[in-house]
Amino acid sequence: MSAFSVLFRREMRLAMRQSADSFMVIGFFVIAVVLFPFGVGPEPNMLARIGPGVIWVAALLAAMLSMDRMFMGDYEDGSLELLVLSPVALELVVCVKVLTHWLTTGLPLILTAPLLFVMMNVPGEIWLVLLLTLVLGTPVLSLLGSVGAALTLGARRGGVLLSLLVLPLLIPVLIFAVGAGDAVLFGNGAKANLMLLGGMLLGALALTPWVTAHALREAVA
Amino acid sequence: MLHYFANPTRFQRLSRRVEPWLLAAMLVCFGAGLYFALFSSPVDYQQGHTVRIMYIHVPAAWMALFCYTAMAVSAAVALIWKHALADVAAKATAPIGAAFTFLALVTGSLWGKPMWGTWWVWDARLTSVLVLFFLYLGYMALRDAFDEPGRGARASAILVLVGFVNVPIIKFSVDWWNTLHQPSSVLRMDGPTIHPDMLTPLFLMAAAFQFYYFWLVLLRIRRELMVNRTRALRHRQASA
Amino acid sequence: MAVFSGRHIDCIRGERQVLSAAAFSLESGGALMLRGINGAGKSTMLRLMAGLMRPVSGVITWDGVDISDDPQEHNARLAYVGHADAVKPALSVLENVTFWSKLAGAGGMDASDALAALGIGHLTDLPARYLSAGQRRRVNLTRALTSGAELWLLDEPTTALDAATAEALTSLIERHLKSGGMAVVSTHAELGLAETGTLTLGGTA
Amino acid sequence: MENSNTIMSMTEHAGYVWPSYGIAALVLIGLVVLSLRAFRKSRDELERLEAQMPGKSDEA
Repeated sequence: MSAFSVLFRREMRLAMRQSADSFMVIGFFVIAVVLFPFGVGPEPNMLARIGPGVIWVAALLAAMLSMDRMFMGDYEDGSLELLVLSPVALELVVCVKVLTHWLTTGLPLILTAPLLFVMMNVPGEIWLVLLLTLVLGTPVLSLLGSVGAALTLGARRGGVLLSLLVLPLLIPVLIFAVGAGDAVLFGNGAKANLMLLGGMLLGALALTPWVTAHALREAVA
Repeated sequence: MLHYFANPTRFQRLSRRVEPWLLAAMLVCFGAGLYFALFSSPVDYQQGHTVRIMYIHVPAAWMALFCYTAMAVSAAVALIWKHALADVAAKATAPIGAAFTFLALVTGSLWGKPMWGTWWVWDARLTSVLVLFFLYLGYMALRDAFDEPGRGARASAILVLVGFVNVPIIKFSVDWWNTLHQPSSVLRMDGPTIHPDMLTPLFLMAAAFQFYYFWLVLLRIRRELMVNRTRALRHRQASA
Repeated sequence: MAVFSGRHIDCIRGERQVLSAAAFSLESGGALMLRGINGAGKSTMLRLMAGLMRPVSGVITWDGVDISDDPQEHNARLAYVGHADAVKPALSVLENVTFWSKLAGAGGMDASDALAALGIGHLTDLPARYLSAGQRRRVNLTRALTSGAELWLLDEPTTALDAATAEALTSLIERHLKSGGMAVVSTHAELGLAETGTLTLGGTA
Repeated sequence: MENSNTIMSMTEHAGYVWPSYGIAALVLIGLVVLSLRAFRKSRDELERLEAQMPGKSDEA
């Protein structure tokens, strides 16, 4: 069996047996979005206007919630040292971790999003584009989050610090993702925005596993 | 060469000798710069007196980028060659860079209000500089978050290098996107487009900020070296 | 015949000089006991040997090649058992063990046999959250048996083990040595291994 | 130099220019003061320690 599938099965098995974590992320996502109609008033046009942005910001924060646990369990029980010492490339371990994080966080967020589109009165013609931005954008969250999670291992108040470090770096993703919806509404088409998001995903995919692996080696040294 | 100055005692001696000169140069540049900036420079036909804000804003923005680049280079040297002095230099630079970034943002805002009619716009330049400010803060917070200083140093060095992608974005944001912020008018291929009388105070202030940085960073590095030395002595005390 | 050795090893940990000018040499079939008081640098030495940390100065070599030249290759020949047991409470005992043996590429003892050899063969299907400290320790030690690694690095392996299991461990280490393996063991207790070298640390602490 | 060019005749935007220079002065001087204070504190602590541990201070 290849190293990838060995790692992937273990991660998924662990995630499945602690699936409450995944539901908590979704719960947070829904509640955070639902607060807005109370905060800014239930006027449908207003909600439609702010809906995409609110949903994206809530998705960002929800993804952040589970981020610090990406390596924390393995760090605390000593598994991380052994993963670093295994004959498998650490970059591959990181990729598997990011993939499972996305499958247990990003994917459920995408699946829940349409429900929130309805509740926030998001116009039907931008549903597809917004879902596409989530498909392209949430993996970037997991990838950049992995860097932050690895850097803050063993830090005091690591979870808060992680958000402080990673959220500013995610601003471009947010800008272009929400901009895609607006572009469609203004009749410009979202192609440019989606291309930029795709570029960010490819760039993050190429660089972050390497940086994260380096940070993990430092964390156990 | 690098290793020659890496010796803390030698570095202390050298920087003590250089510091008064830097301080003097800084004060002279500030004096002349402020005179030109406030009294002896022409009023811009479009901006009126607000052009005087530029003599702080532009050099501060340059310094914000300069400090970050210096930090990134130091961090890379510290990571690759395990160079202790480079690491200390990165640490000493961070608050100065953060201060310049803060100044660039605040003075930009004070200029924007009368000129654009708003304190803040969410365009590419302003946003990316704001991210730069957060990166400085994040660096300092991460560096401080570990009980073992070496671990904080290495983790934050990696963060600085990751955040370096932001620097070209800031530099080219005004050329890549159409925004309210005006394109660069001093550092361009075909020569500056602003009035020469305005260049004098601009460059004097930039030089003053540069000397300010070098003077202060040497002082801060010397302080960090003393802190390291103190810690080493404390460890020796504990194990004696 | 492989040779694992280190020369002039200095190591600073958390700004404290833990090791200075330490040296060792080990050949196939040999074992090395690390001794010294708490804080003398036994764990640090093992982490250096594993390649988790790099010495400030000095080199650690395998057959004359610096282990940091090709960490992946070094990882493939070593099994490290540290202080933390790396046991996932949500997985069963067998799942815990097989994950690491598959990741190591196997070649060692069968997972069930290894668990039986350490006296916890009856616990294979038990979720690891029900294990006692001693049992978790044994699960951790199983990883060395199943890895098929040439070099065992064991950090206080007898902690939380009863006398009988410690004896079983000793004979397992002896079997590993007879088949041409090497072992470096840090310990306070006497393991009763025949013909071992000893490295006493703690000159500088 | 004609008078209209100098800062003294600045009326319309004085409320933006002066605060810019004021804040700049505050931040830059403030950072120097903080740095100097930290410097002195560290220096005093180190000197006290080195006085306590004589003979070991020549080692860098």
